[in-house]
Amino acid sequence: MISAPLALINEFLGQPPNASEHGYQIDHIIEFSHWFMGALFVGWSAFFVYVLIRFRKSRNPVADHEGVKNGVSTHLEFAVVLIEAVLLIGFAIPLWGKFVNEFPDTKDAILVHAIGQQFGWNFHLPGPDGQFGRRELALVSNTNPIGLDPNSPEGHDDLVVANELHVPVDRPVIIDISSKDVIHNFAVPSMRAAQDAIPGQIIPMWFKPIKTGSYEIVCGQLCGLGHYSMKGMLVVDTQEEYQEWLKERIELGGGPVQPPTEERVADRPEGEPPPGEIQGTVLPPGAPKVADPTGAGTPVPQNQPPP
Amino acid sequence: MDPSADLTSHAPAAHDPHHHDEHGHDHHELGWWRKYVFSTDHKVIGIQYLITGLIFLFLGFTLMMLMRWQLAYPGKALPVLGPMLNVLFGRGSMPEGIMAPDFYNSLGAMHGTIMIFLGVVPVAFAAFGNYVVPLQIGAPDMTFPKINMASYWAFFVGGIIMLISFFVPGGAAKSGWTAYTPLSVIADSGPGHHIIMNGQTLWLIGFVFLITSSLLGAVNFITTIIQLRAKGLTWMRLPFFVWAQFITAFLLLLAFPPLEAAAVMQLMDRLAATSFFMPTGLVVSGAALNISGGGSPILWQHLFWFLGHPEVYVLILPAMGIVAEILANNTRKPLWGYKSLVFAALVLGFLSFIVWAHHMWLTGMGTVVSAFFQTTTLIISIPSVIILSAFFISLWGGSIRFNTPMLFATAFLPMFGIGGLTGIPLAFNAADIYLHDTYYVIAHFHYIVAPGTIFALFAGVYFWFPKATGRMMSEFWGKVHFWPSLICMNVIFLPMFLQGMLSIHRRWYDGGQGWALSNEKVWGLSGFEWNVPISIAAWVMGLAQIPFIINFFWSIKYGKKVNDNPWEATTLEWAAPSPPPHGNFAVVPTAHRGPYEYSLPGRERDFTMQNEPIRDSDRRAYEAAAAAHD
Amino acid sequence: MNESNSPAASESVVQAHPEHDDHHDVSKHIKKYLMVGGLLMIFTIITVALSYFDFGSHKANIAVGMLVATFKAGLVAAIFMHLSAERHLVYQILIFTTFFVLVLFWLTYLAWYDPVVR
Amino acid sequence: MEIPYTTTARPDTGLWNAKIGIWLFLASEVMLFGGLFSAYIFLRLDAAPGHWPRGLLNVPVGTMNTAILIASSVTVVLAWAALKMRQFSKYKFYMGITILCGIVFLVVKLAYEWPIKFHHFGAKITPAALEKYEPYLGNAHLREGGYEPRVEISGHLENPEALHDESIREYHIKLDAANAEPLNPDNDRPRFWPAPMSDKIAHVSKDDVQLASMYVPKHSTFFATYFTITGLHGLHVLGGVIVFIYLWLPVSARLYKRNPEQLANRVEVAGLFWHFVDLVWIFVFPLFYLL
Ligand code: HEA
Ligand code: HEA
Ligand code: CUA
Ligand SMILES: [Cu+2]
Repeated sequence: MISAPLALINEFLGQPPNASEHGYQIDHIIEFSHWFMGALFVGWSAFFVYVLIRFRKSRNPVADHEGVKNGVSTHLEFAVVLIEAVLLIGFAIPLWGKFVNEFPDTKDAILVHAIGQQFGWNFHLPGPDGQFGRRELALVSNTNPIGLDPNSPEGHDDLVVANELHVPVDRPVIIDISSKDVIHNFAVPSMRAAQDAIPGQIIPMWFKPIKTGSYEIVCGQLCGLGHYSMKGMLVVDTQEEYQEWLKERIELGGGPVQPPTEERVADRPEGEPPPGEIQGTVLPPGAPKVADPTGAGTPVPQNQPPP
Repeated sequence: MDPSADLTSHAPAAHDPHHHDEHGHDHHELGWWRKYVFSTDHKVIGIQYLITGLIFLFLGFTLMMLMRWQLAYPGKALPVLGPMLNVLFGRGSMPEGIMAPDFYNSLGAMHGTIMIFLGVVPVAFAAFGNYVVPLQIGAPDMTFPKINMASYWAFFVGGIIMLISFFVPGGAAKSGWTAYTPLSVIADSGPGHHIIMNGQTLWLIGFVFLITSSLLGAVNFITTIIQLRAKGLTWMRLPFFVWAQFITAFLLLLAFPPLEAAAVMQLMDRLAATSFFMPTGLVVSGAALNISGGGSPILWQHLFWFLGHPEVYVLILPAMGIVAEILANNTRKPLWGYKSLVFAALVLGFLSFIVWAHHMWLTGMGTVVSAFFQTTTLIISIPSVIILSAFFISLWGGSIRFNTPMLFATAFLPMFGIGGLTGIPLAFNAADIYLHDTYYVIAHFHYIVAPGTIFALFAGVYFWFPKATGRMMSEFWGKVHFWPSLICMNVIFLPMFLQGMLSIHRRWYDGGQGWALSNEKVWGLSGFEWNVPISIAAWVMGLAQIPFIINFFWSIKYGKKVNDNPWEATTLEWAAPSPPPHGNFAVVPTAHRGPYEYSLPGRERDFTMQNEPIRDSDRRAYEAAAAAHD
Repeated sequence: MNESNSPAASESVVQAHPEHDDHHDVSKHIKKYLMVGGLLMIFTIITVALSYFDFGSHKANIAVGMLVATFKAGLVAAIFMHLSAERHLVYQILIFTTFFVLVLFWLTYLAWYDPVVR
Repeated sequence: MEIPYTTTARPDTGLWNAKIGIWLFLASEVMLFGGLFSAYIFLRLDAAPGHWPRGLLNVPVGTMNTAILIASSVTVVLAWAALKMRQFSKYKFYMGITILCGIVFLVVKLAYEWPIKFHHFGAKITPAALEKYEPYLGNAHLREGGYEPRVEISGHLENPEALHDESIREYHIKLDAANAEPLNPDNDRPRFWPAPMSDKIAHVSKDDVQLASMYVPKHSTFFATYFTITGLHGLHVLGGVIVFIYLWLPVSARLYKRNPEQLANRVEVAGLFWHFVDLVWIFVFPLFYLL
């Protein structure tokens, strides 16, 4: 149910195509506000340029004490108020309501917990039983980054994957977002979805992918020296591919693919640059600049400064 | 009086034989230190603020030019300079000339902090406010000269602490100018970091000094404007600049203290291991933190943005004030809609306290709160529209002189317009889901603060320079400063909107190189590749400032000498000698009319100063004007 | 802030009211100060006592405690700080300040109260 | 040109400069403490059950300190009134008392209340181990009465070296009354007179402890806000006392001879500040000590 792809300005400004059901609405707001801004900009610019030329000193040596006497500006300001009100009440507020209030029925949805950490995402999936296992702080370790209790009845079949999340197309995805250490932001630009990952809080977010492909998950909040490379992948599969992926994961027995290694600046000896962080995620000259964008299934470039 | 002495000179005893200090008993001449360094004269303090603030602006700019290297050429060694900087800032900042991610983050955080709190606030508010406001209201000085001095020195100490923080182990603060917790609390701590002498702690301590400075300044400004207005200078006869400073002072007075409280709490979190901003169950580097927990990271954001949003109007209101003065002067006609300007500015000031959470759309805000903040944010755009419209309309019917101050002031209008307009999509939280923390936001606010505020500051420097020194800055070199600056600013910041729409996020050390999204093409270059022209423009912009700096210092000594009112302006500061002596006015001025009586019909000159008594011919003109409006 | 001052154009210099704290006046106030001091002491004891009384819920106790404290603070402000007979201008400053403090309290509360939940 | 209106009122505003100045300053102070109190509200609302301790502060001492501050507020207006009536020796007398009150307040705070806290110890039990320490916590009993649970065992730490020594695996705590007799209904709610410490010593394993801390700011968000707010308040008291001492010293006599009204104005300004400090305390006292 995609409405007419109206996003002219957005495309003109380089926004990547939308891949979620609600995304076009967000694009519309951006679009409309840009039309509005554009009209004001063009109108005032024309006025501005005209005035600067028409009333320059050489052309108009004596100024008029009064200047403009009519009330055009009042009408203009009134129009601005009106348009902003329409955008606000007609679009923005209802859409936000939809985004944060009208969560889809959990029975149809894919449920995921996303737990951010410096510098990567852990995804916790409920496994075949559809129930999330218990997580406990005390159990957190390098091999168990989210502190999942493997002995809990719901937890033994849970899946934990690092950085790459697969979901099937055309089904709503509900992600409960949280963080272990600092604030991150779980942003999937192509899905027009983003939400802060705040330690001590669990904030739900949802979207419904409508196009298969793999999409970058951006960390949109400064979270330390590896912030720029805190990349995840959201792979939208067809239903069959998704089932296959799930099966594969279950056979692997859950657990993280690659436990995110951690490296804190604070702990390194004074003055010593962190190992390899310079070469880091900055690709060597000559290397392809883009991490394989179609690379569904290929290992995701690891989060933190690699060795 | 001899204006050829240096910038801060005034002719003391001659104009003011009865000079008393506060206690009114000693008559001796002030020594050099009391006169130029620990001075209580608002003009000297204003100039101290100006010079210190400009130096900090330049420093903030320099940090940015370094960052722009990394953004354009990530991972490449900065030739020549890089290894030297590595020595200067300590091993690990730029090993072999390649910028480390930590150092990049330090530069970013300190660029923001320095530009805003050590550059623009001191120059726009403190320097111009100190120098110009008492003169414009016909006052001999600030109400509390000693507090005024204390304010400058608190600022100075705060600035020095911020500078020192670059050279401590681990480097300067690196958690952004917003210092979001818990990142900022765990940053710069642990082995290798001194408990006090580390970046983030020094940042906080420096901040407390800066806040104190602003508070002292604000108290002084407000009292001065209320109490020391000259006879006849009613509220509706105040120059708009004075209004702008008055409102700005209130913003500082009431918005800064909650941040001071927050800074103290963050200091406690860092020094006394409290958990004001630290929730339960943090695991950092695989180990649980030994703290009580129970705090809230969101609390910090609320307190920060409670200041943060009023702060952005602190950055823009004085700039609008400066532009208003210069527009009226160089169109040779009154500001259009003076009353609505004042009213809009008051509303702006008031509303700026209740919009702050628009910086926090993505922190898990429910519909009620977000609807409230969206509404207030949109409402606050209306007074800005009114102000800008009034400025534009003021141009109509003028006889526009394009001197250097006017060029900068006119350029301010569309630049602020672009910045302000692009705030609107950000105000819709649904749109901000996509735009949050991308370069779109960076472009939005830089259009306001860089070609906006900074241009207004340049305009103000060129405009009031003859008042402070008795000499003009060179017009030619002023224009050489203006045109490249205007072009570079736009080449720098326009492409950032594209980058933002491509979802290149801010505070990315690699400029987006490692991201597929950033490498999409738009307008011929990929988002990442756009960094190169941007950076080049930023460096050229640096070159474009050289004429200004030279012009500034050269003109202090060798500029063309001019009379007391070279711009043929109307407000009271131009009735004082240039430079004004201690105590400012030889004769206490009385205001008889509004601030912008340009091109009054029936007058031989096209400007009528505020202290000129009303004549019969004026009366007739006023009546005619009143009739025309009915 | 303009309303207060616009009428007070210095061209038509408004005669200041006689200072409220005239010498004789002050001696009259002394008793009042002592009484207010006594009242504050008594209410301090009342606050303490009330806190050991169960008003049904802890919230109710907090509300009562804050009510009494606000009353006491009001006394200090009105009498000791002469706010009961202060100039217009001071009120204006304080009205805005009070409003913004309440905004700070109320909105941080609201933001806490209205999270995104599923 | 002199700066006008330093002692006389400007006709249209009816105020002299410093009076406006101090009120503006107080407005900013309202916002400063407002920021701290809004943090208090936020943190308290957010606190997990049992994690906002009550009844840990000494109410009689707090009440006494409140009374002292109120008394000083009275004497400071009296001092100002004395000046207005041109009774200088009376002024000196009242001002002297004010200074004394301020100093006593600070001494009680810094030499008694705070240090006593620093020597008190508490160990917060992990959720998993609450059951194990039920004999010290009495949570079943509390639940019945509708009270918040107890999550901490507190008292005097008998083996302080345990705080730093990793090899010692237990804390030996000489228990507070509440942990010694958790079922005693007297301990359900805070008391006026602090209950004496018991002789019972409990051994608490480090494995069961979430956070062990003396009663320092680190202990909990309660103590964090308590120490921060009372600390900042104390700094204000200190500042006020210093100003008062300055206004009491011989300088004031000289100023009095030259311009008594100016001295009265200065005292009024300092007094306004002092009343504000008192006013803050009026809220601090119930919020931290009582409620
Ligand atoms: C001086 C600085 C300043 C000013 C004045 C503004 C003004 C506005 N700002 Fe901006 N803003 C910042 C500085 C400023 N901002 C900064 C620094 C940040 C980022 C902070 C950080 O995260 O680090 C930010 C971020 C920011 C955000 C958060 C974005 C995010 O983080 O995701 C939002 C959201 O609502 C916003 C909105 C607005 C709005 C609606 C206005 C409105 O007030 C604007 C109103 C103005 C207009 C509507 C213009 C009217 C003009 C015309 C009608 C004429 C046009 C004519 C021509 C162009 C010729 N701003
Ligand atoms: C007032 C505020 C201000 C100003 C003026 C500027 C000016 C500039 N800023 Fe800044 N910027 C911020 C405030 C400001 N910035 C903030 C708050 C952030 C966010 C930080 C964060 O993420 O935490 C930021 C972030 C920021 C980024 C994003 C970094 C990142 O996210 O990784 C970039 C990127 O290019 C940038 C660029 C620039 C450039 C090119 C300028 C140029 O326009 C600079 C132009 C400067 C001048 C023209 C000054 C020249 C002065 C003189 C020449 C005076 C000398 C005279 C004498 C000594 C007499 N800025
Ligand atoms: Cu995680 Cu940025
Ligand atoms: Cu804002």
